Amino acid sequence: MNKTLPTLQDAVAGITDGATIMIGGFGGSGAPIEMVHALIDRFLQTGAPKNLTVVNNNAGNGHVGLAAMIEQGMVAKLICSFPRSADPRVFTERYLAGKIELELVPQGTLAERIRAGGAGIPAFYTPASFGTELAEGKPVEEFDGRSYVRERWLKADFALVKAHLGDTMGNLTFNKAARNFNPLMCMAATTTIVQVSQVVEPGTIDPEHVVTPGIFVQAVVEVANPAQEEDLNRANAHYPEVAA
Amino acid sequence: MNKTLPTLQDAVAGITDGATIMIGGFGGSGAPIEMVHALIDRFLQTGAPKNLTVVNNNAGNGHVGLAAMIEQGMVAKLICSFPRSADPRVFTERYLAGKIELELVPQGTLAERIRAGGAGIPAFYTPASFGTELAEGKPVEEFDGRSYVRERWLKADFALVKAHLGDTMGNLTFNKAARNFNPLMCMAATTTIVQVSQVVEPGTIDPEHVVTPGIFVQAVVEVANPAQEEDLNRANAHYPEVAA
Amino acid sequence: MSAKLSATQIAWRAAQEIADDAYVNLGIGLPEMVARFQPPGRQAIFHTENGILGFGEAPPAGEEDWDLINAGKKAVTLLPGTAFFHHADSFAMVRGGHLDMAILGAFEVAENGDLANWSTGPKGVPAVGGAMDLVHGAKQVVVITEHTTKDGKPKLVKRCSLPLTGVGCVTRVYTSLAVIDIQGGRFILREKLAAMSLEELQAVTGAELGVHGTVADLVVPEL
Amino acid sequence: MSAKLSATQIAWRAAQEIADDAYVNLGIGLPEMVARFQPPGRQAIFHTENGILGFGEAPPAGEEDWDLINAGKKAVTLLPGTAFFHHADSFAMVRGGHLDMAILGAFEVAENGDLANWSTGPKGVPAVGGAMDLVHGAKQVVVITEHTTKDGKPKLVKRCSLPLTGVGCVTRVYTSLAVIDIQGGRFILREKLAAMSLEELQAVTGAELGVHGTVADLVVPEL
Repeated sequence: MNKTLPTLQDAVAGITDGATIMIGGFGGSGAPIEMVHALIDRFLQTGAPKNLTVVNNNAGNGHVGLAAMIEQGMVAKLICSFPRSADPRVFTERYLAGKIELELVPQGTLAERIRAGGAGIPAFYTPASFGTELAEGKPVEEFDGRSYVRERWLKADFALVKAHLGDTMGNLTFNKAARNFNPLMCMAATTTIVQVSQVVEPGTIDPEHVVTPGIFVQAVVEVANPAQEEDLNRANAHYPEVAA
Repeated sequence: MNKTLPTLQDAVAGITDGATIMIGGFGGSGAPIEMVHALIDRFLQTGAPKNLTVVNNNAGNGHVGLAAMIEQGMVAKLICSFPRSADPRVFTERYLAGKIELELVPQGTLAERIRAGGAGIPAFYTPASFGTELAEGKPVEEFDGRSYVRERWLKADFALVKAHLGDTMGNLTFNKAARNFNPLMCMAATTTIVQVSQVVEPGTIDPEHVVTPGIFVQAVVEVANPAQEEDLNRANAHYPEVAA
Repeated sequence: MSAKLSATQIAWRAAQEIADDAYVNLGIGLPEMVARFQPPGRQAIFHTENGILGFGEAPPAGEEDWDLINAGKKAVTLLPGTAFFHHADSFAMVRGGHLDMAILGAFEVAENGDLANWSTGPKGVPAVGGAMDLVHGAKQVVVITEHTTKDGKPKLVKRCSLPLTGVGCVTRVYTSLAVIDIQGGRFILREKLAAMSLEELQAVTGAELGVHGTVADLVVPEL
Repeated sequence: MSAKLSATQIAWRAAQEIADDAYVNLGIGLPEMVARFQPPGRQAIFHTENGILGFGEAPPAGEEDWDLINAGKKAVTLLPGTAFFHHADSFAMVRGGHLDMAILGAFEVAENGDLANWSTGPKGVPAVGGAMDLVHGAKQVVVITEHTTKDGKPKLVKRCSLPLTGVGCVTRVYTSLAVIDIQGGRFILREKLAAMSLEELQAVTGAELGVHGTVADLVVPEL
């Protein structure tokens, strides 16, 4: 078994127009920026993929990563909890102009919906959003005297995930709080593609320390020294690069 | 912060008559035998606790651990998935005599109900048991053309759990497949009491390798060389010891 | 070859259908045996409900680690790439459709795909384990079983008489006499022992055996 | 002392109520400041939605690790006993009632405990984050806020006019002028600035301030 792919181009080659894509990360931490940029490259060269639905906690920051994808017009709909950041202008402008759809989901509900998608739980009840406008149209039920809102699972065609170590069987570890949504998204997508800082042989990761078992991963690609979105934004980077 | 207790007697001192107790383990692996035996000691000395509801995957094996608790008549009801073992006679005889109540739950549903209890999810839908007698009386609903059964969370007053390392803040690791239900039960009980093979200082366990964060743990007690139920049963052990 | 396959031979036959790199859960008992008979060059990754993916075969007697066991509580070993996880993650793999195949035993299998394998009725102690989750989770649910009960009654039936494990979940059955698919609510015979006529096989089967195209000989080595 | 507490002073006051060893989530912005002002000898364990329990304060500028951040995307540090976990486990801690306290900001708090802190209405971009989970999970939900808006309107009101974050969830409010409990659908005044009369405070509060027993002086150091 060898799930590794040689290049980022190979990793994103199968993503189709209209797909639902989960993109890992919380802000920049755990965001697979290089893979997202490879997807932008493909779009600029071929016009595909476009009309995407993206699931992410946020809506991008500055002009790199997810923000750059939105800026290129690849994203038709965003499912997220917090479309604000230090520099959210790319999303904000398109949203206020009616050019991108937003489904706002409380953060814990977003995480649980993704886990439910991965765990074969089609619906669950949560107290979050009860009595608020984010619960409008959703079934409500009382259990033990408290009211709860019913939420549906969330699945995706693809998950683009950033991990730390990945072995050739797809077993993964993550770096600190860059874990966040990444292990959940691995579970919830038909095809999970992971950029790792280092590909290692099976057995290198202690079986006790595997965070995402390989069964949830379809492809692994090495990006040896991944950029941090925060550093790119502090340097006022744009993707693709713009003339100064 | 120091959650350690000096003795097993201290660890089980607060468990009350009629309590619901989750006991970790899958068969003998991960079963907190020494803590269960301390609870039996207390019952033999004081007559309490009795009339307990126990949640465990199984129903004990031989005459040690959970089987010994059942043999002493401490358990009024068992919630489990698989009340069979190499030597299930203690449970079987009491069950067939109508002396112990059984709630049989599919294993994945049992795990998910416990996780739901810990995660504040009062109910969820699962395909497991649909169309079977274990779904009788439970709400059924169709999602995306498939039928699912609604299941409720499972919580407990106490969880008795076995871990490998535990720091004084309650952060835990487990040993191999002895992990099983233990991390879930830590989440789902009001009071989680953990026997660990070794108590260590905070910082000893790499934050990346913590399986159960301390927030889910109320008390930690060291049992340096815990017995394996399988070894005890191969030696035909009884608890308390019986004259040969 | 004797008049029917041994349990070991049934396990061997089922093992030939497991793809290389497939994620597979083997039920307690007879299905556990399947792991031994993977064809050369193929290596499935075995899952056990109690929280291991990618374990290896049993250790020599005396070298067991009782914290390293399978769902049948038998000792197993580590392989490179093994992972441990808790029960909720384990059943997320099952229920979430991540397993390619589950191989289960059966009391009865019906032509509509219903499976009964957990309870012989109100007498005795019921025990379900993970079977009700496995039948709804794995991409392919396969049964291996004797073709008939010890007293000669069909285990492949029109409708199950015993309490169900799952509804319409089984797609293939490997028995001591035949290999049978379940399609469109019918048994479709794929392979049978050469020494047995279709009529003889039908006589010990509780529902009609359809035939689509050729029926191959069920050929299994002596084991 | 000036006519009202500074944001820092509100944070200081709230910090005095955090018990030693308490598990606490601090909302983005002003609540994050609370961590600095724990009384000597007390050490709460701070939780952040993005998967850290037990982190320490900000590192010096230039020493940030951008994979070690809090929910406000600010860099934090490790302490002995820190643990990392994924978002579903993080919100299991929140929703499952494992946190002792959540400290949140507010646009409006109503006397029935309703909180509005995520949306100022249909204009602009809505952003909710983890607030709707936190208000239903933590054992105690506390708000820290200016007593009035920038243009002098009450933030403590009879009923919220802005979209709700949660229904009947807030039990205590620390403002720039007072400390107020919410009990039985009413504001109960516990502390107020000594320089302010009850009538003056009532005049800038949008619902009746009940008094049970004595009202203490709200005393906060210069910071």
